[in-house]
Amino acid sequence: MGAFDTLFQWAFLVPLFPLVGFVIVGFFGDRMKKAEYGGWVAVVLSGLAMFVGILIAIGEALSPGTYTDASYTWLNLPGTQSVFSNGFSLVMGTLVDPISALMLVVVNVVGFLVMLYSIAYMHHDQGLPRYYAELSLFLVAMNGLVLSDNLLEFFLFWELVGVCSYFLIGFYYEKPSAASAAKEAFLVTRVGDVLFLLGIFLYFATYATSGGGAGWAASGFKFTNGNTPFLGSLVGSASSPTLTIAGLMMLAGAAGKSAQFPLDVWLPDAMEGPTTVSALIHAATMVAAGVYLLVVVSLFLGFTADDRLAIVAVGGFTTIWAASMALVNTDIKRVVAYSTISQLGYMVLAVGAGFAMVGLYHLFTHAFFKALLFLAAGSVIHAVGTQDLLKMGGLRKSMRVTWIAFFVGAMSLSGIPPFAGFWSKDDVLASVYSQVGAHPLYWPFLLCAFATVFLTAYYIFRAWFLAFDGDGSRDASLPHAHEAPWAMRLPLIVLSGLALVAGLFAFVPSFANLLPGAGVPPTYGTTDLMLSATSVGLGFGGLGLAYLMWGNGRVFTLPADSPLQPFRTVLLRRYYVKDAYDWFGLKAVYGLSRAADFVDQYVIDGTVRGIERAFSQLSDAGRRLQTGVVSDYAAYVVSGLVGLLVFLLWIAPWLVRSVGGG
Amino acid sequence: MSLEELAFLVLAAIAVGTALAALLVRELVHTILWISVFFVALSGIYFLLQADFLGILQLGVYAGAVTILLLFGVMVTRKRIFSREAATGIGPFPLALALVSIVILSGVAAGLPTQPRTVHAYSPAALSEQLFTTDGGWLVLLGLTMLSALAGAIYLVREGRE
Amino acid sequence: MSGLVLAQFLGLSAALLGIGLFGILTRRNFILLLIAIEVAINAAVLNFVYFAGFASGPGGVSGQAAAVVVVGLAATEVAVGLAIVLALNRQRGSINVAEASTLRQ
Amino acid sequence: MVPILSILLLTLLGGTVLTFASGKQARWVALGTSIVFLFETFYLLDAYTAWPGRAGLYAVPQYSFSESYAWISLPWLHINYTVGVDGISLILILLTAFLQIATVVYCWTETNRPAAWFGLVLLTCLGSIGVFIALDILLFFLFWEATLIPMFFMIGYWGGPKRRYAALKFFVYTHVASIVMLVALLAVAFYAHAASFDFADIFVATHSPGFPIVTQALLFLALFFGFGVKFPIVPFHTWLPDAHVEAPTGGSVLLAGLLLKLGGYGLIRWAVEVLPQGLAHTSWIVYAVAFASIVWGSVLSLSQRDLKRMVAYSSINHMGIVLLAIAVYSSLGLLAAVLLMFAHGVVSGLLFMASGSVHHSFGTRDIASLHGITPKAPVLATMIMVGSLASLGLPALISFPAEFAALLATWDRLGYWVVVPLLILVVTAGFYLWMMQRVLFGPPQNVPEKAHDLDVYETAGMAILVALIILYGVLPGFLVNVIVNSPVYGFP
Repeated sequence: MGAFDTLFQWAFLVPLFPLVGFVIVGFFGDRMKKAEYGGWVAVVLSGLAMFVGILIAIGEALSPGTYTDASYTWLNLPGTQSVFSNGFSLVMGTLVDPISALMLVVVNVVGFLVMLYSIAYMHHDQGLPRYYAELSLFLVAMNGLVLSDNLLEFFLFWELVGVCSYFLIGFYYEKPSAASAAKEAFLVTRVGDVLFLLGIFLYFATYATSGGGAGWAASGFKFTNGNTPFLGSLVGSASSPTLTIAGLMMLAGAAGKSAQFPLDVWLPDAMEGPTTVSALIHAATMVAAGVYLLVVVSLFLGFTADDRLAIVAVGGFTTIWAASMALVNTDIKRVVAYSTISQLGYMVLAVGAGFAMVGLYHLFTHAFFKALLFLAAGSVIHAVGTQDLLKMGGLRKSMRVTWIAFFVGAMSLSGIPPFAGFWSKDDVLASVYSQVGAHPLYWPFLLCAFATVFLTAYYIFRAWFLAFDGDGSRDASLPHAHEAPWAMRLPLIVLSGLALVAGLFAFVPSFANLLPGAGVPPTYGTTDLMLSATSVGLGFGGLGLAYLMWGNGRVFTLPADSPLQPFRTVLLRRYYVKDAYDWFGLKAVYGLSRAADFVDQYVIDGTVRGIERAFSQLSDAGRRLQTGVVSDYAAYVVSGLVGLLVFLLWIAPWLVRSVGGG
Repeated sequence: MSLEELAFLVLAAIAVGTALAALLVRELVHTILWISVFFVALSGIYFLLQADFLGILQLGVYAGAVTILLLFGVMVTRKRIFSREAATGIGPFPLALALVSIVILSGVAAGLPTQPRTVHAYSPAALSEQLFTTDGGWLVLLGLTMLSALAGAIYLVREGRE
Repeated sequence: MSGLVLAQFLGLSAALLGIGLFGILTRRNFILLLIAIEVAINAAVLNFVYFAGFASGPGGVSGQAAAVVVVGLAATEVAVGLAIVLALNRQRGSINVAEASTLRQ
Repeated sequence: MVPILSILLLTLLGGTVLTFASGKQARWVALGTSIVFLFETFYLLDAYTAWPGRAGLYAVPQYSFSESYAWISLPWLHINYTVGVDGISLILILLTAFLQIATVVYCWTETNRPAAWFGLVLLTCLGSIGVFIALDILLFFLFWEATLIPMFFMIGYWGGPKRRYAALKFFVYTHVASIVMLVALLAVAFYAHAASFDFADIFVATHSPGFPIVTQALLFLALFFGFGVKFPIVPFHTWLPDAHVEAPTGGSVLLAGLLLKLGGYGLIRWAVEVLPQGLAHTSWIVYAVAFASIVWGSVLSLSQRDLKRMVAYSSINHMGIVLLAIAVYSSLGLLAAVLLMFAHGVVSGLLFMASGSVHHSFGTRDIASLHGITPKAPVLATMIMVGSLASLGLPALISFPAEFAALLATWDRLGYWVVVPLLILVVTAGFYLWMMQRVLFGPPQNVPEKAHDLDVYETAGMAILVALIILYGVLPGFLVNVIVNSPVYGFP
């Protein structure tokens, strides 16, 4: 029993407040006098949720421990054939532990700030009640996910989070591209989701039948039993092909939600949603859910060595994969979106290397500086009405706060000390480096991660220079920019502060309890200093290159005959992966469907109609027999008589003989 | 060959011959003449079988009433009594069908036992008792049928019907 | 009384029935048709009478009773048939059954 | 003991007769009957939990509220009026009650011979209830056939342009299947030497050791065909899209919501429970058919242009999952099958109502020519969205617990084969999302002037179903407890 259990048992309030907001705004928002009132309701309620969330985090920081609430039995299923012979329950409960407390802070702080920012940013949009209702629902789901005490509950909220993302990406549903992006996001993550579900089955079945997990099914597959992981010593030590596949399925689920290669195509397109949504959902929180899943699984269910290698591979490759596409993009939001994918790759990499807490640490800092970057980008877009970097320029004069905020975010993203990103990214690199001895294949992915540091600094400062440097906007048609109203500036300032200091939390004694084992690189030996120096050097290198090419209003244009042109095209076309997916969806699957439809109509139903036609022709033939002439009918009668006679006299006796004799 | 058998064979030959003749001759009136002979021959066979009542019935109903009725029908429907349109349009299929059935039935008959058997005679009294007690239902049904046939026939031939 | 041979009787019946069928199938004149039907019916009546004679006991009487009933029915049939002939004749001026195909409609 | 089941039947029977006779006021009579019936169903559910003979295992199935009266009693033939329910029947009765009331409300403004229309609606429900409670072969068959006739007239009189063809196709298909089913059921009774046509007697007879396996397998296949056409199973499914496209909206709702369930219920009660050995020895055929239905229904939905046709094909997919859950032959699978039938009844009812309203309001159901209906009809768009999301298995909506249980049961029995239905879930999501993208979203195009949102009756009818979708999605325990607590015999 921890000291703050009384506090922790109110954890359910965190999702409950936004739920109230959802109900109020969703059902009564349209009847309010002004659309903003609904927004304020949502803001206040999310503020309350943030307050409770922070209290819980403080409680956990002061007295770390695991608190599980009494669960509500959601589904009571009968036993099955082989695995769960005694039946099992699916339960809904809350689990408060250090990592969920940390996530509560991330989700609710960013959530509250984004809500506040939206009041100003979304001012001119139609359908505001819908917006705030959906955002509130998202917070419900995300908090529910964070507080889940078993994998199935986790999955439930996971899906809810996904559908909220679908709604919000498609917020401007009259825009065909938004509608299409929403669908794409849902579908691609859905692929991960179904595999995730399969992974759940596999974990359930594997552990419920093995020795230590006998009581697990009866408990409703809870993560923890009191203060310890339910599966105890099994985690990380058990190994079987089924477990490996289960782990891979978890990776697939996480890859879908966290936009890891090859399920990454949806995230850049998801920028069709409002920028606030991109900041909250597609940068800070929801996409981090995939990483959070991997963390939870590695803590409570365990990955095998093969799984970890796969996770490292996916994460490591994704870092450079996404960063390379960001190099050439000119859409400010998309550049930031690619950086999100890339940074998520770092987190996945760390989890794969066996340092779940380090991954979580990067998640924590990333949430703030990435939300900051998005909100700053939103502020820019709000001011100039375009997302095209090549049209912007010279904004530093008119938008001081945004300029600085974006700078803080970019520095943090590039891993320059003392900004938050430095500490966590350095931690990631160091922890992966400490594991390179485990498998030779770790090396290439570590190199990817290092190379990405350089690329990251380059592309984010490219964006920064393009947007803010120079004498003025390169497109004369753009409106004259003004700094954003206070409701937008305040979140920017708060987040800038967090992006500066969040990395240090891991070194504050009590707060470090929320991230046990992170924040302190494995050793402070020479190697680690070398690594830090290398990554910082790479970061500055990228910054410098960006300045040379794009600083002071310069616009670097690749010569048309440059041998690099094909690479640029490939990057702009996103390695043709999206084209391949489109081809697969529209040509392969849809084509298959059309072919199947043809078969259905002309072969299957054609057979049926053929039978029908045969019968109607038979009856036509029958109709011609009905001449109406008495003699003909008599002939039929007599034919019947003859037939009967033949049957009775010869066929029937023959039948009787052959049956009786045989 | 006994006398009865001989008588039977003669009568049977007459019956078959007259039946065929009735259906094959061209004059309708001749047909009716032949068929009346057929009825008489059959009644002879009934007498031979010691079914006296039926023999008389056959003479009265068929050779008498039915023949007259048929003749009457021919006279009403033909302007010239000696009409010549009896046999027309013999298709090969009906002919074959009729022949096949004759062959089959005769074949069966040929396979039956050939030793002579005695026949029983029944008194008309026994017959009427049977008809009015055990088989009374049939008689009632026959009566009803006749009544409805009467009504139907009258309906069919009544004046002014188109 | 030396008796009679069953096979011969049934042969006669078969022959008469066949002739009757032949008439029914081939004649187009309605009156001939009626006559052919009479021939066929008489073949059946003949059978009743034979078997009544060859049987013994109450079943035999029953056979003759059936014959009586059938004769009655046949007479009725002729009456109705002739009524049809008259009606047909008045309606169409012909008693050729091949022309009377209104049964079809 | 109150003969509650007979009262249930008599309520509907009386209501049907009154409705037919009541001319323009028919809708009120129908509504009253539906409400009374709903409350009777609630009473039944309530009483069921307190039924004394419910828990525990018996050698012979025991059914709650059972009544039995001799109907025809000859030395060699016993036909009884025997009725009784267990959890499975109860859930489906509840579904009938809800769908009936929703349909009556939705069709409130029907002006084309309303008395006949509402009478037929009630008659369909009457037949379905009868099927769900009958425990005698001939009684069962009587009710089974009684559902065909009103549906035939609904499609044939109130239907679309090709209604005669569709009605006839529906009738011939299902009727042929019914005949096969009847013959097979009678054959089961005769070959097993059952003492009567009562379910209990047949159950005892088919579970006696002397009943040859080959006979069981063959009879099971015949029953599978007989019930399967109603599911419908691939390749005997082509009547369903045609029937749905031509059927009036209310008819579609009842067809998808109730009539398909008769197949599932019949298969569970009269084929699997009666001939478990038959299933065990032919299970690979059933699996193959189930997988084929799942894949075929989902893949074909993708290329359909008519909204109703799309929903019809998705029904084939969902009923394929039901079939799979039945075929795995476990208590979990059974639970999943029944839950999924309930879920599909409600969800497809909602989707067909929505399709009907789209047609009514926008003059077409062609997905390719509908664009951006949301601004003009936001409520309707919401209904379509809720229905689609529920149908693609979103958690907290009604289908999710059912599909989860079905997949888990499948995994339990078939292992990695479960990947097939799992991946098909993606396709299912795909066609619903694509449909929504084209129909609901994007800039409005070709929107007719007179296009309008739902009227109050349509909204009310759909709201009933939406409420069920959310209520039982969030709290599936209501349904699950009823099913789990019913003694289902022979299911391991």
